[in-house]
Amino acid sequence: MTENRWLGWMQRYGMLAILVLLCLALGLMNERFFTPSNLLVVTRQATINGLLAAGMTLVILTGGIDLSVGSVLALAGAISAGTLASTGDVTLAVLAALGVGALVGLANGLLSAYPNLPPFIVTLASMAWARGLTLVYTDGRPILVREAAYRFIGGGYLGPMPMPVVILLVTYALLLVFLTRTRWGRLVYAIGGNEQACRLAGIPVNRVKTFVYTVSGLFAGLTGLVLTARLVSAQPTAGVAYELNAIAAVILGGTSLQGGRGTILGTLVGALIMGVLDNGLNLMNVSPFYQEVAKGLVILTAVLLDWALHRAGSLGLRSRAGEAAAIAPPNEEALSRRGPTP
Amino acid sequence: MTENRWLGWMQRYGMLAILVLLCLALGLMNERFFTPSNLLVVTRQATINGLLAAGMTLVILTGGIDLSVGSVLALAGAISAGTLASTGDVTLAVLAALGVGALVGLANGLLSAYPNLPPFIVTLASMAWARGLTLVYTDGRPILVREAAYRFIGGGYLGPMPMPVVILLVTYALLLVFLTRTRWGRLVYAIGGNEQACRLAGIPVNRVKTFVYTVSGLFAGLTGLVLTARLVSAQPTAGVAYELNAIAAVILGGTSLQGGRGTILGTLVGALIMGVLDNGLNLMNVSPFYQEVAKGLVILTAVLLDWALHRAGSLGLRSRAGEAAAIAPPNEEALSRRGPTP
Amino acid sequence: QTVGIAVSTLNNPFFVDLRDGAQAAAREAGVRLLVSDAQNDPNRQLSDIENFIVQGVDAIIVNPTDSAAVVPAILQANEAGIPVITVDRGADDGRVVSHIASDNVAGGRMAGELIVERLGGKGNAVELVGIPGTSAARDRGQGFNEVIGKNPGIRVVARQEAGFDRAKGLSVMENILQAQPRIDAVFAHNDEMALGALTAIEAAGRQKEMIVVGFDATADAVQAVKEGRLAATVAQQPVLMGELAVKTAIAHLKGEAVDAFVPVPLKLVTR
Amino acid sequence: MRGMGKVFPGVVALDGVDLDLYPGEVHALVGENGAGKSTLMKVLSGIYRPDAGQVLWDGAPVVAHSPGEARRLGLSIVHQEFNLVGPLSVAENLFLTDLPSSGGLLRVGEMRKRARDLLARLDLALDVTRPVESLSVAEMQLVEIARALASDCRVLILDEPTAALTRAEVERLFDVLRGLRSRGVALVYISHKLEEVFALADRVTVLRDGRQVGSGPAASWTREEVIARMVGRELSGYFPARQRQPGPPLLEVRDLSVPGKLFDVSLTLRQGEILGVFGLMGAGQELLARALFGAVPGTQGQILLDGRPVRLASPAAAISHHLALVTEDRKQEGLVLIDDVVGNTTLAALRRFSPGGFLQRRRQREVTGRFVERLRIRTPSLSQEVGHLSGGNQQKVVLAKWLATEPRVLILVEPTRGIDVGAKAEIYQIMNELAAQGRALLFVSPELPEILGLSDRILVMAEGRIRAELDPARTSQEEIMALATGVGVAAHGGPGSGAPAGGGRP
Ligand SMILES: Nc1ncnc2c1ncn2[C@@H]1O[C@H](COP(=O)(O)OP(=O)(O)OP(=O)(O)O)[C@@H](O)[C@H]1O
Ligand SMILES: Nc1ncnc2c1ncn2[C@@H]1O[C@H](COP(=O)(O)OP(=O)(O)OP(=O)(O)O)[C@@H](O)[C@H]1O
Ligand SMILES: O[C@@H]1[C@H](O)[C@H](O)CO[C@H]1O
Ligand SMILES: [Mg+2]
Ligand SMILES: [Mg+2]
Repeated sequence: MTENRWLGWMQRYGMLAILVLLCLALGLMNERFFTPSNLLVVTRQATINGLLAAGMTLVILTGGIDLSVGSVLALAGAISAGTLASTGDVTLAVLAALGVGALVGLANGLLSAYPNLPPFIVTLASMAWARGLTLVYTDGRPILVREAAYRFIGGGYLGPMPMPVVILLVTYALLLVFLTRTRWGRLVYAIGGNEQACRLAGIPVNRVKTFVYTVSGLFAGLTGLVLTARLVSAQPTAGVAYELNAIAAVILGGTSLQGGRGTILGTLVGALIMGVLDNGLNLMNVSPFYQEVAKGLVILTAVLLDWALHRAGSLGLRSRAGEAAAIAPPNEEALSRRGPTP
Repeated sequence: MTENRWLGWMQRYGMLAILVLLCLALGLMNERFFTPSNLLVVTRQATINGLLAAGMTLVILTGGIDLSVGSVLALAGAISAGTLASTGDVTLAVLAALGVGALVGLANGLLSAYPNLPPFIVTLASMAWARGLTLVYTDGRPILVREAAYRFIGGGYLGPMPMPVVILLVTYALLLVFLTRTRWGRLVYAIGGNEQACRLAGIPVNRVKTFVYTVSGLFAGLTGLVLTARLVSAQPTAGVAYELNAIAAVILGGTSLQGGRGTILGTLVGALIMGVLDNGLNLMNVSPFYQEVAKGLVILTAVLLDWALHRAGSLGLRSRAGEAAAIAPPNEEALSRRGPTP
Repeated sequence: QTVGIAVSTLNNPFFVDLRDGAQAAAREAGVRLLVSDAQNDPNRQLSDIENFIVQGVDAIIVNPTDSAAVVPAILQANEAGIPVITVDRGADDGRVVSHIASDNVAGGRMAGELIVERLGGKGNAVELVGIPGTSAARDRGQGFNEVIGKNPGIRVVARQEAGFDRAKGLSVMENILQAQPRIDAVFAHNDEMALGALTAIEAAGRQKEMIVVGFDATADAVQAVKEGRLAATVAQQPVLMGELAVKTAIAHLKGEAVDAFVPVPLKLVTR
Repeated sequence: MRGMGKVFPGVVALDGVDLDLYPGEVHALVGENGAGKSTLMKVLSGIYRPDAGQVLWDGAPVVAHSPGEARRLGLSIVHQEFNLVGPLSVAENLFLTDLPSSGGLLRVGEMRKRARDLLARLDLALDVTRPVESLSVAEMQLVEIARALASDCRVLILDEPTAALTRAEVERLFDVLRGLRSRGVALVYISHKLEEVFALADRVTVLRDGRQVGSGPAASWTREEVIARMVGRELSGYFPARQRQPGPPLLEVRDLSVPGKLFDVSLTLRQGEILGVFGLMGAGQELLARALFGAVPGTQGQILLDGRPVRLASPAAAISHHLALVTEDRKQEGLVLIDDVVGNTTLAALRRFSPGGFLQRRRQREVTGRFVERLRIRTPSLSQEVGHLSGGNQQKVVLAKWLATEPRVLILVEPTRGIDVGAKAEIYQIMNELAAQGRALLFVSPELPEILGLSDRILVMAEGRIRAELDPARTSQEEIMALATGVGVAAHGGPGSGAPAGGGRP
């Protein structure tokens, strides 16, 4: 029974276990890893990817994808910094970042939902044009930020907590409530599970889809704001290739690219794994060339371990209680166990 | 009737029509576009993306994805050039490129098929470690290629045809036969269409999956070879972000990311659209910052046009012959019309 | 007359300055200038130059993404009889009318020497590396490490990649600050990384402990030097490079003799 | 099979079941929804690994049991749920396991010819190059069956093969099956249609709650005995007595057309009425249902609700006017298979459970719990993924989903597909209650007995048109079939030739 329960826990929280394992390993290899200041640093660094991945989770849950987040981040940051430079109004600058993000997201959503274009292409196109607009707007140069109030968003503290971490936690808390406690949250899962059935059930599929892309854009804008504040300047090249990291965090966190299955807390774990890995490799001063190798291998090990845990779990159950979906690929099984049920 | 036929043609060859349209537009705007030398240049330029997209098509048809192609290209090119530098044996160098590609692909395939790990993560990991190995192998420096026979692969001509174009055409011809006329080719579609049903039918799903990733790796190796020969040097940073372009070509060409639907010739059209676009924007001397904007908008216009064509088609047919795919989103309809049926 | 300039990337203020210099010179001389951006991809640059040749430009200025990889493009231009000028980075082969550049290896040495001098030959240094495999990262690293190698009193305690990117410079430096209790100097392969690192150092309150040296002398960096936050930045004068490249091309087209190498002096910008 | 046992989390699906199959015999397997029939067959065909028991083949134990091994031994199975590859052609689906090829190259011509021959055995003339996803449900069902016939097998298992078929197709199928039996093939036949069981089977085995509760020659049992064993109690009154007084018109449809498919359909549906619609495969009755529900773009015509014209341009609009549509294909259109029972049951009525947008999860569970009880949905918990329920129980969840919207007009397309006799009776009872409450039901079914047994009026469709309106008390199965096939009778509601086939039958 206890063994069984342990396995059940491992299956449900496999990636969390792997995150803990990774931290322990890094702690053993470097005594500075577990200092409170380093842990705050890791979390703050994971914020950028974590925020993008949060919006991405919604999109992927509906079965979509958003490749534009990196470019949207840059565009929102640039326009925000530009607004600040020309008006000096911090509130306006914050709204500009969020507004730009939401607008691009809305465009992605409308195009993916109503004419039902493939989101991969729609958001790839946005990735291109938003980056282009950023370069045009900035003329390829960074825009400096001087206002302390604005900088506070990236560099300030609320008590012992860095502001970006506060923003991250609030965001995830809101999304957790949204996904598990609200009607539209359930619809996000349902649409990813069976869009056709949802349409026949009279669910406003297109509106929900538009909504998730808008949220993803909004979060990309928010991320652009945080990053700009943190770097005290908007970078025209900010966020290049961030979309892949965000998607990776979502999938590491157990959300299926097919849609319909996954949890927002899983994504947080995924983002933390990636952040911890970067931090650890830096702390240990692994040579830059080997870092990529190490990163690839650790990620691979993580998914393999997760898979093995589930397998061990289902084997254990099988010999005891007898689950044996011989034909079902083990992973589907694994995924189903992390279903959307709150 | 003629109108009907025209619409049917447009639906089936929508993207081809859009490619032709794009070419005509560019030809009108720039008299140099239609010179034979420019057309050869465009095609040769489209080769790199076209080859990667060819292998990617197989992977996506099974419902998978391969993010590692850009890194595999670099690793294969580097080891090939390294082999050439140390042995002077061109055959060996060619085999090295293909072998390295196929090996990494095999690893991707085994991991995605047998433990059924998410291909997105598996190939993202390969993308990292293969890039890392390339840097380690080259020590971050390009490796020069001196042998004329090797350079011929990238810069030579067979009659009026540049070698890369010859390689591209042969590849696509082979894949066309493979996908439409062979048993395994049909199984590629079948697995993407319904993996569960295939397992129940006793189809060697895992072997077919392993195979498609191996082929994708092999083609990435081949592309690395061609690129190294074309640049007369292996670049440690070659192929960065090429995976997104390859996937975009596949999807523009009408293959569904869900798997099971699509054609290899569609992918060729997709790759050509992207190549022509790059070339055309250069010819018209659009400022680089605006090029990104233009590229995004043109790609968006292309998918919108394609969608509108299908829609017009289905509405036209409906009012005449009465096709009415009820609730099915228009795009699915569109896709099914380009189905794989031989 | 039309001149094409193939820039390695415009996602970086350095090359934007270079382009601006070229455009200013072209405007002044009444020459049409075509600009292409290879986004750091040698294959793309080859395409860009092929496209210039198809358009029949009168001269091509190349800022190579890579000295080796640019060779086939230059050979094609040679074949088409179009004169080629290289700027910032050279070409390993092919006929080039003139090469206009400052020496990145020398720049790396300048940074190294400054650090050795300020530290009195003893201390812990950190090197922030640019995108692995790029010539700028390679050359600047080489020059820097040559000098450090000759000064055994200075130890490079961390050498980490930060992709020429400010955000990455920030987070990598944050991590290094966690790992290294004592750092005396930081050399970053460009100003973007240096400024990112500076933000991390200041946030950690350790700016008194170490000096930071960058590369490129971008506007932001020069400002930081003026404020005394950045110890120095190696100036390559990209605007001047761009101007000289266009002027040299025009001179060559007029049939005037031009120098095969036009050095653009490096300056160490300090307070 | 000896002592087969199989446990899923929370469910004992099989508990020491024995089963013997002999060559040249049709063995029927019956039992309530969730009794374990499909599970037993999946164990036999190597899909599930049993937790206990042994499969003996020609007396020798089978080791390393797997689908491939089963096929090698000569076992074919038609699963309850379709296992077709949508984008592939009919021909390719038929020969998926062994695509005819030489040296890896497909022999397309041969494949198509063999496909046509195979389909001809079932009297099915289909373009074999059509993608399977473009077929109707019935056609898919026949393709599934044909696929199992493609290989020479010694054991053929059919798990509810006729759920989507009409009588003519069933007859044809039976001819084929009898042919196989006479050639010495052992057949397993699973069905909830007991008439079929008695028409075909030599031997019957009854499962209840994963246990074998009876087995013997079909001839020695009566229908009632089988039912009593299945449900463990006596069933009284199969079709509820009709004592309805249809009220004023609720839904009026005028000249509803879908170009090329549905032509000028007009009908009136009264409050408290069950209107049965019958047609052969492809006659358009399902399209009519969907068109009414706003799910077919390009639909023309006028719809009046309570005498007022309404525009039902989308399912959402239809739902807001209190219409509901129980679709035919539960997997594609009915359920979110990876969601749980609560999620699916409350999906279409989610608004009611989320005032202000926030879910009332306790109420969701309460209401779902009530439906689970009322419809006797067999599930280990309310949080079970519906994909893991037995086929019949999935169908009940679909029904629950629409009942939860409390519709005024309920359109039902084959709502009892795959549902056991006991539950069928309950569903009939519920339909009756709904009608008694003044709701209106449009009931599309290929099963004439239930159409005759439940409807107040019957519409017969053929070729996208309404052929006749009949009074169930004055018509017969024969007359309806004749109208539907277009043979003989053309008149309107002619006097029935046979006895009234009314309600009250067990
Ligand atoms: N969504 C749809 N899109 C296109 N055609 C459709 C659609 N639904 C039905 N049809 C077509 O309309 C005709 C009638 O279909 P319908 O499904 O109503 O037949 P049916 O009598 O229910 O058949 P079956 O008994 O095979 O289910 C068929 O030719 C079918 O192919
Ligand atoms: N993969 C599975 N995971 C969990 N439970 C399952 C699974 N498959 C079947 N069950 C459960 O096992 C029991 C037997 O199911 P089975 O499908 O064999 O029923 P059945 O007799 O075929 O019913 P029906 O007549 O509805 O098709 C049911 O309670 C079902 O919920
Ligand atoms: O030379 C350039 C610049 O110095 C820039 O800062 C980074 O890229 C290098 O190639
Ligand atoms: Mg069953
Ligand atoms: Mg039907």
